[in-house]
Amino acid sequence: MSAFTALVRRDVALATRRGGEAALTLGFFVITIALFPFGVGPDPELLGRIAAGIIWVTALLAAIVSLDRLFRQDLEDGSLDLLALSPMPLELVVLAKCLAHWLVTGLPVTLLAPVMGMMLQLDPEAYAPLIIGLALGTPALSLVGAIGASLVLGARRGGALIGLLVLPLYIPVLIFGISAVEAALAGLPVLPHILIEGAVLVVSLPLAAFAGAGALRLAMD
Amino acid sequence: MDPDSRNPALIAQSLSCERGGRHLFAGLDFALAPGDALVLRGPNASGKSSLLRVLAGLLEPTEGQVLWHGKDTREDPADWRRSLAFLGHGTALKPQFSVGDNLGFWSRFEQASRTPAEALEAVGLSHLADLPASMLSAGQQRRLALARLAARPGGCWLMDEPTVTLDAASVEQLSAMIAQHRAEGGIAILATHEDLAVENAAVLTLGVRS
Amino acid sequence: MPSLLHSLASPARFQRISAHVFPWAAVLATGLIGCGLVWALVFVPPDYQQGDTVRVMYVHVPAAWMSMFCYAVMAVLSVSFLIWKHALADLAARASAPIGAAFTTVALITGSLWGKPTWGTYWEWDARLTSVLVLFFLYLGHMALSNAFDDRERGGRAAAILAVVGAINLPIIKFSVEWWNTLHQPASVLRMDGPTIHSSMLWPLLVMAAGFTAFYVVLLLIRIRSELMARRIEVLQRHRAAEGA
Amino acid sequence: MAAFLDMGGYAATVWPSYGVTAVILIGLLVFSLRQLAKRREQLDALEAERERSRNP
Repeated sequence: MSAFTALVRRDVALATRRGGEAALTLGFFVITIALFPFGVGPDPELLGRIAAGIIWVTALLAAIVSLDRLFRQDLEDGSLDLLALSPMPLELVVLAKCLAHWLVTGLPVTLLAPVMGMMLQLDPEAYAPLIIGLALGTPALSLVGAIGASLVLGARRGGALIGLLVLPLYIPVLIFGISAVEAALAGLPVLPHILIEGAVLVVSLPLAAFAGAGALRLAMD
Repeated sequence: MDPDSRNPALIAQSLSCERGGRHLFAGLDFALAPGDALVLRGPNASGKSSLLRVLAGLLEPTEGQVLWHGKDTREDPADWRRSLAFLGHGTALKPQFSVGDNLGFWSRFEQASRTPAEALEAVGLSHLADLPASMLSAGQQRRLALARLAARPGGCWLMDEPTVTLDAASVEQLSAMIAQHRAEGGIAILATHEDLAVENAAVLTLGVRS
Repeated sequence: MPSLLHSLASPARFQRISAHVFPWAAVLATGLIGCGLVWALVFVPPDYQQGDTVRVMYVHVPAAWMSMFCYAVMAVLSVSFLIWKHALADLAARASAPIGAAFTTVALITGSLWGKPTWGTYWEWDARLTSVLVLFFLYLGHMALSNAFDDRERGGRAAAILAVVGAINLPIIKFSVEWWNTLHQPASVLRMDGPTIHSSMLWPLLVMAAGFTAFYVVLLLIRIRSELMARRIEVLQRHRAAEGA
Repeated sequence: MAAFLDMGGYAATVWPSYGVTAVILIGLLVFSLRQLAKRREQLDALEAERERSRNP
């Protein structure tokens, strides 16, 4: 397992260096959310009603913008060949890279969500389901996103394609994340929604591992 | 030199490769025992890189198989991958990391038996260990990539144009490195245009297309 | 040379089968759709609730069925291509995607036109419409990915992986959209599937659906032939480039 | 006939639906056939070129 942790640590270190992905993605997340009050007006009641939706949709977009470089650099500098030739299965390489991607994008987004919620006048009832939902949903975003990122390797206009491929597949993650918040606001039980969000994460684990590894093998061929 | 009499470790059997509807090579057979070296020669696009990638297991051969200590490297790749060190066109370096960190990652990831410090010593880069890799010249970056192989003695080195961008002194250093690797029972297979001094190496010339 | 023969074997068989099937499919498609059109537009009585708008059903519903059928075919072809590396499966999957996208577009537009008199709006975020919209996006992604590579075969293989991932996701997407829709309780619910459908309406619908299926086969055969030629063109162009070098 | 065209007052719903269906499906058919013809032409030219280069 030490090869796995070595890879996760390298990718996190790369993303958190000066000019790395992590800060840029978080900046994108915060700025995009700050645009909404300009777009729909500063009315606290309106903002409060759509706050959870804004945060979730922006979290989806933040996951997308950082995906293009998930495998591309490793492909271009030859690292991917070496990752594929290690005794560790390529499926685990994909999962390690997804974990690193989540640690530098999904996790900070989840941690920042309460602050953003406060700025958008989110209902106090909604904080817990929003954050738990994000904690379960954002890893699924990294995993499903990795499938898209690996499929477009070597494609023309790869970066622009990722969004088209991945966003439709993100819809369930978004829906169950939001429905947890809606249930809390309506005074209904939240747990079923959270459990389904967890199930989506569980399904996306093997899906990303196998589809991602298959697409990477294709890209190196 | 009759490799079969010395218990070959790596055997290629009737390897064929086809890329984009074009036959690169067909029916290649060779066997290499510990300490052997094989030099691949041939013009550009003759399939040297593809052969190395087929041997490594990155590319599927159209026909044939590669055996490592009697095991098919496609069906049972674990032993082969533990013994294999691959140097492709890319240097697999991250410019943001220091020289030492770059090598350190690959050493941990590939579970190298030599320490990064020893490997840097072998390619003469010890004094630059704390510099960012982006500051290195192309030749120095290539040497750093070679240090990754130096950290993993004893197995099989697959090297694609290892001398590219190297100066004369570094080429000599590489010759010595390969010689030592072979003396320790390693196998080296390299594709190269130039005349890198590799003593007693078998030569395979590709590029005679049918 | 043997590998060249091998690669020609299945396309040659396809050409033979296609030559037999194509005329039948063409005749069936023309006959059934012609028949269905007259039946649906002239002989079917207006619905007691929806009046003549119900006639939209005879193009909308078969198109919606075909949009899902096409994706299912693509997914099966992609799986067989990924597992057994059957080259023709790849071509057929690529050839299917634009047809599926066309049927999906028809379903969306006719659904929207039908929505105006029944729901009072062109677009309702109804569970069905929404999941068909997502299906449309999946088709777009598949087409974009399969054409995004300089090497056609690379594009085909990437698109095959995407088609399988999409197929695994489709039930989850459909379920989630329905869940989301019930959670939000749409304002106007006048379901077209309310009363069980009368046989005077069912028969022309089935005739139309059969006609659409035959039309799908016609289009598919044309497009597979076209894909085969495109592949052959690429091989010949590569040869010429290699000889020129 | 006028009553038929009027579609019980829903002409604006029924006829565009059938029209759009026809345009899209026949459009794809025509597009596919033209693409096929174009590729056949290109393929014939390439094959002829190959024949010429083989037996000059």
